[in-house]
Amino acid sequence: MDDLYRDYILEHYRRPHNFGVLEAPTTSYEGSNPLCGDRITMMLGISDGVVREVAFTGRGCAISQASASLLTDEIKGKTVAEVEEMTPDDLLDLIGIDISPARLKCALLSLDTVAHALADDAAKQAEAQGQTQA
Amino acid sequence: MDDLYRDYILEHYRRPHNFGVLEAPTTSYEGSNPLCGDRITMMLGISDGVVREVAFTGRGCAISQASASLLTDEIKGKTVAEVEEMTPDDLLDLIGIDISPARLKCALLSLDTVAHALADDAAKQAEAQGQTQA
Amino acid sequence: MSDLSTTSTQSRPAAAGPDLRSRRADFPILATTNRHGKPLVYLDSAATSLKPQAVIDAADAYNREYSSNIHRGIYEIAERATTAYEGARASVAKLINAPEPAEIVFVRNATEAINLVAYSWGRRNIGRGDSIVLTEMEHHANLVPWQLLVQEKDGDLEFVPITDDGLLRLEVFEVLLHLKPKLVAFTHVSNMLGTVNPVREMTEMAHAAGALVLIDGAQAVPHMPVDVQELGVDFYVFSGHKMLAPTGSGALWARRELLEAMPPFMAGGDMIREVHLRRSDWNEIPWKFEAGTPDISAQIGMGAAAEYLMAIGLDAVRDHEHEMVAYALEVLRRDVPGIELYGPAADRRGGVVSFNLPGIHPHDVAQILDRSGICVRAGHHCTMPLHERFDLAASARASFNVYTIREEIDALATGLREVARIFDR
Amino acid sequence: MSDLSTTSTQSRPAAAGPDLRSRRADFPILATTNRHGKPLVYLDSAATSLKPQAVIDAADAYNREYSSNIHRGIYEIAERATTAYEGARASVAKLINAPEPAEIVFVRNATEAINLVAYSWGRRNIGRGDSIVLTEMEHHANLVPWQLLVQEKDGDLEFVPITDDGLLRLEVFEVLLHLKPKLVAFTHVSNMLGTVNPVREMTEMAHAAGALVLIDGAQAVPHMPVDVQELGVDFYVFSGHKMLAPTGSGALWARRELLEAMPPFMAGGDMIREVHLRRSDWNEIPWKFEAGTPDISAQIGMGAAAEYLMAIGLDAVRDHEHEMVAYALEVLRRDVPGIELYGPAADRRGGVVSFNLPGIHPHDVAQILDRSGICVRAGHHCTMPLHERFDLAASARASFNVYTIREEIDALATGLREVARIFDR
Ligand SMILES: Cc1ncc(COP(=O)(O)O)c(C=O)c1O
Ligand SMILES: Cc1ncc(COP(=O)(O)O)c(C=O)c1O
Repeated sequence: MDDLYRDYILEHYRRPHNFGVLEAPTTSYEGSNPLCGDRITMMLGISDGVVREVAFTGRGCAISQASASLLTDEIKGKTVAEVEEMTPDDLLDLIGIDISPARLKCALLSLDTVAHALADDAAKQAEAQGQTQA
Repeated sequence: MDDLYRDYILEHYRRPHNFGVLEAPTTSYEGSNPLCGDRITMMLGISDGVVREVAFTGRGCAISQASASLLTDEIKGKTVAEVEEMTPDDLLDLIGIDISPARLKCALLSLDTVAHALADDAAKQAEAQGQTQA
Repeated sequence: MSDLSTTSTQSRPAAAGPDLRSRRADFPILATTNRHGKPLVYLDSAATSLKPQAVIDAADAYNREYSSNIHRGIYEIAERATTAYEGARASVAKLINAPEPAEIVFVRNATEAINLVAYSWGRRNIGRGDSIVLTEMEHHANLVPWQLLVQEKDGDLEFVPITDDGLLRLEVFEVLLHLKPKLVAFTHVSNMLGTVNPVREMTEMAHAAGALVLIDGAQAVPHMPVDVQELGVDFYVFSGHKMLAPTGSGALWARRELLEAMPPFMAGGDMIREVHLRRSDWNEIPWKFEAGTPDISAQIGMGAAAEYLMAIGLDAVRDHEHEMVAYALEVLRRDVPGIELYGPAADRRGGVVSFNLPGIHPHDVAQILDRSGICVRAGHHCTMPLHERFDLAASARASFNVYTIREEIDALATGLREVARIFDR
Repeated sequence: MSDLSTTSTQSRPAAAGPDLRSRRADFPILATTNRHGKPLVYLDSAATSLKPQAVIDAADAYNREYSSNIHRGIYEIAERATTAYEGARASVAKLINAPEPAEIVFVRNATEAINLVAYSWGRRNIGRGDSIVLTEMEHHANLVPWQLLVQEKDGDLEFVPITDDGLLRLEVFEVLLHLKPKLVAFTHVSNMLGTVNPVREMTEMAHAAGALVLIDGAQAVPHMPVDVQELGVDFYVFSGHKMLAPTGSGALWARRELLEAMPPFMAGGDMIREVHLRRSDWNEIPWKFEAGTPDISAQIGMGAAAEYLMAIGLDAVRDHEHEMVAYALEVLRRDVPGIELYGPAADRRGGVVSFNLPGIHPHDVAQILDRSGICVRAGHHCTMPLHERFDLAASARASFNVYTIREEIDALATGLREVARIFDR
């Protein structure tokens, strides 16, 4: 039995944490991996530079779903800056199993989607600030 | 010593028979083999359906020039119908050496050029006849 | 291994006979094992086939004994290379009963063949408002080149829809033909559903409507007798690497008149007759379409593969794969609870079975099967619109070839039960 | 064999040392003999190179051990194939010091690479009246695609002429740049004259005039250090089969921004991100340009060839070939009465020597040399306009590679004297 389908991964897949929708997210993003049909929507509630709330929906393989479950647990309560600093390796450590190259995209889709959501948020704020200053 | 450069082939190459120009050919054609730069102009003097005179000019490898020399000897005095019936194999027999596939085009350029010259002539006559009838 | 032989129902395939056993010995890769010491159970032949020793040797001999460029060399090894390369063309022509080898253009793969036709024939013959009829089950290779073409030329694409069983709806095809399409292009065998399409019948319909017909034979040529003259089509394309030949080999067949009328696709050495600084003219077919140094070793391998298949006999190949497909459909349906199988019944399909286990992503299915050395494909198999049609994000696919045996299908069924067990824990 | 070693003048090359001897043992074909029992004297490396065991083994291992399709397979051998294929890309990138492997697009050969740029970049960027500057010494591969492009787009071609020594006339190039060409495309090393062109200097001139620069590196990459960053060019193309790799392999390098802005060339599987029935979008570079199943085994072989060359060291390769060329020019001029040699002096050329014997067609020269196992090319070497420039119908060409030794050049000189003797009888 190899590492990939450990019980806790399957557990996260079957009953993912933070699965659902936020009523009024500050930012949200739908990431997808067209080659495998994986799709994840990440919703974040940010205030004072801290990720207060996080939820996701989507469909995909056990790896992508478990990864999203673990990642959302991890970032809740962190500052935006801390989340932005997370690397793929950090996420892989969190998942704690060996991911083969062919599955890397599945494993990293959640982080990639969070990064996009944060970038959107940053862009929105920069624009808002620009307008205030103008 | 293999067959290709027998003395008589080289002899035909060095002193080709029928090399030169006809003053008033009934038909002539310039054939070429762009891949090797071989070029042959065949000039025929035809009357009463017989090839009375033949000459050629051109440049090219020993095979193509010797082939033209041998072929022009062969067709002089033959009827047009007889010449038209000549096949590549007939010419190869005439040359009498083994030609490798890569050199076939060299060996057959002369016959090909004669065939074109005869076809041109036939077309001219058909046209002339058409005009007479009209 | 086969715990099924005693319970087998109406179709009771014979165990792999001595012929098949010795045939498997022709494929060196079948003697390998994976990182867990499990023997290879290769069920991904629709993606690319394994290569028999005869093919490997043919390509190897070129590299070891007569590596040289073709067509222009006046020395022994170059003449040998030219003879071998043109001999391969003759073998490939024979495989599909092309009227003459000169109608076979060697290309990298089926994809290049279709692009060649789209660029060369298509850009000259498709104009504003002209339509091309495809089907909903096309591989991206027989879809995206036509999208680019009609975008450039302001033409239209129309699609023959399919039934839930994965069969083309010919009554809709009939209606689409009223649009007087210039071209009808479709796959001989679907690489996802396995459907064998009625090429001859559809070609007659298309011709009656004035359209030319291009067939994507990537999944047909290695698996059944293909006779382009009997089918009556205009263009037929296929890949070498799916028919036991090396990667880098493939062929376009088209009728001489078409090829002669088509302008060149790629330009360069060998495809020309005369070149001047500002204009050139072209070589005869097929060389007009083979610019530059071709993949000599791979095409020689493709010739050897064609000979290998013809030596088995394409009817025998077809029968064997039909037996495998019928067996797989039976075993999987019976032994893997809840499995969803796509595509038509065994007698209308080639050696392809796509499926899903409910609630389990095919990536996970493939990954778990891999532990046991079982190779299946998971994804959209380059047929995204077809997956959309069935509202599937992806599917898993097992596909067969001359070397496939029942024990491998048994192993797949066992493996799938294990997948379900892991996910049910 | 070398009856010349005692009479050698200023450049006295050392006999083939132990390194070179053992290197020759890497090439199995060098142990073969022809129909007359003569050992192979292969002097046609500019047409295609011989293949070392390491390259043959790399391609073979794929066929024997992990034959499978890449990029989409979630099983052991498919992952191994993907890793090997992408690893080959990294090796090829390193060979020419490309900033990143993603800028290397794998193609069949240099010809396809140039056609790719002509179709994709060219059709988008060349319009009516735009000009492209080429040279009189281009191989047909770097001429005919541009003819087709300017015919379609109503653009113009201009040509840098050459001196009688076979050098580009840079003062005319300077003038042509006043036309503000969109592209300057020329060969790094001429495959007929051997001329090594001043790529860096000409690129600076072209860039100053606002043109992009494409270099045909088919005769450069296997023979000398090539650093695309140092050269400063925009596109660089080369063929695998001329650099010890299998036929079917080749590469286009271009700067990321260019590749990203370019539309796809061929369309199909793997080059897409999402496909719908009527529209699609594209994968990232380099895969956007690699439609369909690539020539996996050949490209893996190309990676092995790049590693093989880097292990020798490209400076050492260049030195060796320079020595061979200098030796050949010296020996042929001295020992073959009346020989006409084309091209510049040894210090401005790559491993190519073209020549004619007065009054003897090069076909006859090649054919007679073949008896002695000596392979040279005869014809126009896909450079018809260059032959017209020198008013030649054809020429014979000897060309070298890492395995060439002085004894082979001696054999050529002896063979040429024999040719003259036969024709003089
Ligand atoms: C300078 C040059 N460019 C391009 C080519 C074309 O190479 P390929 O036939 O591999 O595409 C060649 C080889 O003949 C060459 O010498
Ligand atoms: C039906 C069909 N057409 C075309 C292709 C494309 O083949 P290739 O990648 O060899 O060009 C495939 C293979 O994936 C296929 O299954």
